[in-house]
Amino acid sequence: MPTVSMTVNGKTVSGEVEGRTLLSQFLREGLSLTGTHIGCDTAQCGACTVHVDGVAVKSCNMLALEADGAEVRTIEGMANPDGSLGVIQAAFQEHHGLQCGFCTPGMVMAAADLLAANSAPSEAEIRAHLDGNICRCTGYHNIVKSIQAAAAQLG
Amino acid sequence: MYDFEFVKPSTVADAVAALADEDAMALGGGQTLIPTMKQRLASPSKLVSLAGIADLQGVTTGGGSVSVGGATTHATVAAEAGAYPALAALAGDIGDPAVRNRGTIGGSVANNDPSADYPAAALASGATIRTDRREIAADDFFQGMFETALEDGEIITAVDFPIPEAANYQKFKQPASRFALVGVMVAKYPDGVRVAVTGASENGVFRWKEAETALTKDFRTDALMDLDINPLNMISDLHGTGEYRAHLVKVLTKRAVATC
Amino acid sequence: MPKDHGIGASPKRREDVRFLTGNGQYTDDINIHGQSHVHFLRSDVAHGTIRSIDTSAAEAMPGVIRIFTSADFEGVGGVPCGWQVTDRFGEPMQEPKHPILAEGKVRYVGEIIVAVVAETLEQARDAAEAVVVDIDELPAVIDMKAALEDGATKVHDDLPGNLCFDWGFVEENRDAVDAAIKGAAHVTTLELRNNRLIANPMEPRVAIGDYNASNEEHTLYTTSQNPHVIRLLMGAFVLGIPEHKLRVVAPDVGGGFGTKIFHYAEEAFCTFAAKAVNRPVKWTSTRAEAFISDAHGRDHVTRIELALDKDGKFLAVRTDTYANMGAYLSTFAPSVPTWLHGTLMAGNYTTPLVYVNVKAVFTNTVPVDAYRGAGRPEATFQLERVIDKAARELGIDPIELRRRNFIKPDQFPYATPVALEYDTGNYDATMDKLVEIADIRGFGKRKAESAERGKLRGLGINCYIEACGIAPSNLVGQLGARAGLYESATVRVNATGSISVFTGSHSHGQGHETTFPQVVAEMLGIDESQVDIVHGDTSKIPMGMGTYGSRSIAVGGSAMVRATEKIIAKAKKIAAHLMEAGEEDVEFADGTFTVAGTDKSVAWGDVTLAAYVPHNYPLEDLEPGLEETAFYDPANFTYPAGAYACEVEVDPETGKVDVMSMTAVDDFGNVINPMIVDGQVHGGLAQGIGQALLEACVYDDDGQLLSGSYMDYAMPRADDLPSFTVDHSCQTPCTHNPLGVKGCGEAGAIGSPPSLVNAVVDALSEAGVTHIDMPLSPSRVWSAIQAAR
Amino acid sequence: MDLKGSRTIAADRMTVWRALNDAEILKAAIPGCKEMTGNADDGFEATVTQKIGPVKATFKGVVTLSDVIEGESYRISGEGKGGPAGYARGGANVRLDETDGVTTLSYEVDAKVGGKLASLGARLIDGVAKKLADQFFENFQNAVAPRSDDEAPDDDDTGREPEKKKGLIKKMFS
Repeated sequence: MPTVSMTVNGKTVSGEVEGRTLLSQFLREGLSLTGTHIGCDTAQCGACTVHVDGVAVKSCNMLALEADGAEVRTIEGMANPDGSLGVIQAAFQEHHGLQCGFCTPGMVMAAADLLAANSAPSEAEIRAHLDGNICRCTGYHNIVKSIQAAAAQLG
Repeated sequence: MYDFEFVKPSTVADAVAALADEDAMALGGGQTLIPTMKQRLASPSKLVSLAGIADLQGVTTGGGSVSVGGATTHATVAAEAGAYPALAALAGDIGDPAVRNRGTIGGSVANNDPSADYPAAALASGATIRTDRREIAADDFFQGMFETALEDGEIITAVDFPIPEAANYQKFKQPASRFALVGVMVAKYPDGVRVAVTGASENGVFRWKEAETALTKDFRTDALMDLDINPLNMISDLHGTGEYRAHLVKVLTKRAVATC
Repeated sequence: MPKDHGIGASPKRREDVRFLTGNGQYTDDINIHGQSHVHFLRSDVAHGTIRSIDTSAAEAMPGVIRIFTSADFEGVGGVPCGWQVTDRFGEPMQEPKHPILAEGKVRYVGEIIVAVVAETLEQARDAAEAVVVDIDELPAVIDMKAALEDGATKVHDDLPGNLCFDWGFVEENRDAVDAAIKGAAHVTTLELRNNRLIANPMEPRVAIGDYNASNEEHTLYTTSQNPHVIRLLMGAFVLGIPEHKLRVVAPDVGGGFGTKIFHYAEEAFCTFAAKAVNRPVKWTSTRAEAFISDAHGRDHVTRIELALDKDGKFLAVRTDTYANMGAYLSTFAPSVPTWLHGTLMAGNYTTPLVYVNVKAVFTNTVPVDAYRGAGRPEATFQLERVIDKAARELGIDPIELRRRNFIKPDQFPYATPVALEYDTGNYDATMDKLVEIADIRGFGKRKAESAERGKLRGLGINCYIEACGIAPSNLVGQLGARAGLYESATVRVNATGSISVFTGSHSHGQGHETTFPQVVAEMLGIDESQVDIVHGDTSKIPMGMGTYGSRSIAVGGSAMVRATEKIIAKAKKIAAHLMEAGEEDVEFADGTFTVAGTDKSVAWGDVTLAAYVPHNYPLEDLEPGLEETAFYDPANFTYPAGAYACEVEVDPETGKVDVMSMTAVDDFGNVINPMIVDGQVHGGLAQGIGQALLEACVYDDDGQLLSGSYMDYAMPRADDLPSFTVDHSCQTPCTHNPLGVKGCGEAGAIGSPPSLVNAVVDALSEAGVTHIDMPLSPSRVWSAIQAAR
Repeated sequence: MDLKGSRTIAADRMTVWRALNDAEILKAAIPGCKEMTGNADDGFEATVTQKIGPVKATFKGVVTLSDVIEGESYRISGEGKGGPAGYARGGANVRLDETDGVTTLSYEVDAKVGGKLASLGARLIDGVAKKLADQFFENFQNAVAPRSDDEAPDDDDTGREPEKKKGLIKKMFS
């Protein structure tokens, strides 16, 4: 079986995978990083969103072997080094930007992707950027608020 | 998914060689192919990733055209095709941000999904599709729903878009998939106007020639007033009838002209 | 100044930390050593006779452990239905067997025919492709009215026809309602469809069965809203496992919305198969599978008539509804179009006569059951749409017409003609608030602004009332419920004064782990951080009926109050002993026990320690320990009500509808955590807007599900929705539960569809459009405009 | 999906009829047919591979001829199972009329798909079915009596003509 190695949340990891092993499977099953969730099979819900080489991708729609040598960041890598919530995570808690929590990792990763490129997004820009992330609980109202608050704090 | 062999060559020649196997398929960004394979609706024995070929990457501008490498992502085109703003805007509204970070122009054009955006851009721009073995005019390239002039194992190396005087793409999104329910690209060149329509026809992307003639004579929305498009071969599905799509073609063409 | 703790405060949710860091534990995150995987081979035809199943080639495939067909389930019960409806002639509903794996026939696309258990999921899928199933296809029964015609193909050969029941309510009023309609000055009639929906919680269903042969214990990990109900139904009716040998665990659950209430065949299969193969058996639904195996929602076809006198007073309502049951009766399916629907047809109004007829129909489609609101959105939609149509026909302002018919504050408690007794409400107050915060008076200006941009703006309003916390058990038992509808709570005070509360109200997004401690901590005057909530595991919690129907705080919360009251009563006895005072003289406030009129006091922690270290303790009168359990069975439903307004812009060229604003004014009675209540309303609004604008579960004539993925089933996305305006400052506390709460989980989904449709009809009224069926997709709106021209 | 159409074939009716019952010609005409065994009376067993965009599915099933009125009309129908893809079935009521040695073949086509093909491919079903029906009769016509290029119909409004690939098909069959 082919071997894949990559950096995940700052740690070098490697493992044997099949050609068909998805990045999401490698993270969840190979590395037990179960914060990355699988909510659909047509790459629409975005619960599996992670960052690969600094940009958001849907990890259920990418082969593990395609990420060979890449820098991967997952929800497990978003907290501060001391374990406290990062700015975006804290904003989601402060503004009740999550309910059941299942879409949340993908939402946080999508929000981080947006704020890295646009430090002061408008409400419309936030909503547009969340096009590929479905939440069934919040109606997005508080997710938008959370991202606005995080943007304000990150400046 | 069925299992397969994965290879990631670094040159076009190696990729072409790898694709010589009967059941090998090229993998661009995989945004269509991987979901299809997950449903077990495709079973290639080998996937040849084009992501490692430096020659297929990037956007270059010069000589009155924008040239996009076959493995360039939509996000890169959106960011770097500023010389052709309508093309950059179109690329920046394909799928969603995460999809745009993976999906490639070569994958989209080669797939020729009847609701995809890039085929409309290529056809309306009179683009040239360059492959590992030849150059194909967009008019000859798109041959019906999911059908192109590509031969087995042929790789799109670049798509060259002549920069128009003015252009605009109007997409009316299907509410679920966010693909184009109908999309219309209008591009005005010194020698005439080209209008390409995606999402509407069962035969895939097409040029609305009557509109082109009318707009070449008079580049105003009023020029389209008396034109109508035949709904006969339009897609009819749970999101809209053929009549509705035909109607949208005209509405969006007008809006594209008005926005140019 | 808002409170910073206790009831009425909005502390940050404590469950969020694990969800935000990827440390939640959802069922699919659980992997048990040695587990096997099951893949279900599901029918791809809607109706047919199974001629043969050949598993021989598949058995020989790599990794296959065992292949199951219905033959392996002889002696095993079917999936039970938890509610029996009696028809209008006094006969019980038709109740077909609902097998775990298809027996002899398949009846919908998605029904399980064969289950392949293998070492890996891909091996199971590979082997399933080698199973040969020969099905003699039969015509599919899809349309409900066609299903009831003479000679229609029968979904169930052993039943007389496709009619599950013909329900009349209130049957005695039938003639009087007919007469009132006949004699009325004005009758408004509306035919409509309440579109079929798929709940689509973002977490697909998962089941893991595990069996411990040494002590004969079964464990099922499942994505359930009510693990105890699953234990009861599956243990007692399907597999015959006694409760003490069956543990059901529902860990973090990624949304439910009703569809995770029900007991599903996959749960029973994994539990059964784990013993049969002596390995844990895991099943994780794909989204494609979810579309054809999760119970669907709604799907009513209705004709409603509203009779009014010359002044616009409602005289009578008559409604005829066809309700789709799908191919089998899901757990609570029969209750949805009947008791959860017919009883709400009086709405917020004094209509004296109501008659509801419901014909429940079997079709070759996925079973239909409760989805957020369950019956109440269907009732509200038809009533509030027909009222709006009547207002238009009579030229009366739709707000004014509603006000003329409101039950007034001095009329409560109010007995409706459809068997409910509303305890409290103030519908004029919520309407006043709506008019104010939705700036109804400023609509004309906004409409003119929209017109300048070529858009048609519309304003729609509606009221709603719902009945939450279905109760009491002895009443619902008479109505056909086969389970009680109480809730339990155990409050375990530890020696140092910290508390674990064990509740049967499972939390899957509602924030119980935050809200419930607010209640207990407030009652005890201690810090909320001292209280933890335990839920979702039948081995820990005495009994529970679960979370649905906006019942958690009203029923589960009340059980917790009762248990906490018992704790206080016992603690007072201990405190009295410690302070050498009479029990009747002990007062308890802010975590301190005092003797009235003295400076004697003892702290909470001293009392709790004494309970567990009973050195100075009245052992002759009182047991040590401080743990109390209460079962709370409500005296009545609760009746949240509200008034909603929606403004839309319609693009007349494309038919696209943009929701410009959605305002929800709700009376939930007392509110424990305003932040969470707001969030619940937001989510409900999004689902209501989704139903009204986007979502449609579509079958073709052959019973193929055409909207089988997110490519065709339109889920609301962030850019489909506006920011919402919500308000719950109008509060008429519930009179019969100790917290005065009413429930807020479903309101948004119930209240928003009619206002949105009313708004679009308003926008298009000048074009002559009077009704469009949901969802108001661009093509439908455009077609309606064309048709009206 | 229901589709009506007709083809004019430069051959007499019985020649066309025999072709309609000829296993080799049917096999050549059915788009993507890899294998076909059996006969007109008892029916055929067929394996058909279809590639629609990224989707590639192999269907195993039967092709039957029914409602046969010798020399005049019949119904040809096919039904295949495509494993995880679901199933596809389609049929055509075919009728022959001859004038002056030229036969008009009229047809009415119906098609259904089930399983994932239906639930994931709703927007494509009609278009694909039309295309395949068109290809079948195009292939059939070319196999019996190839047309000359100037007989090609005009482009329709959508700018794409179904006959576009005729050159290729002619190469295969002539």
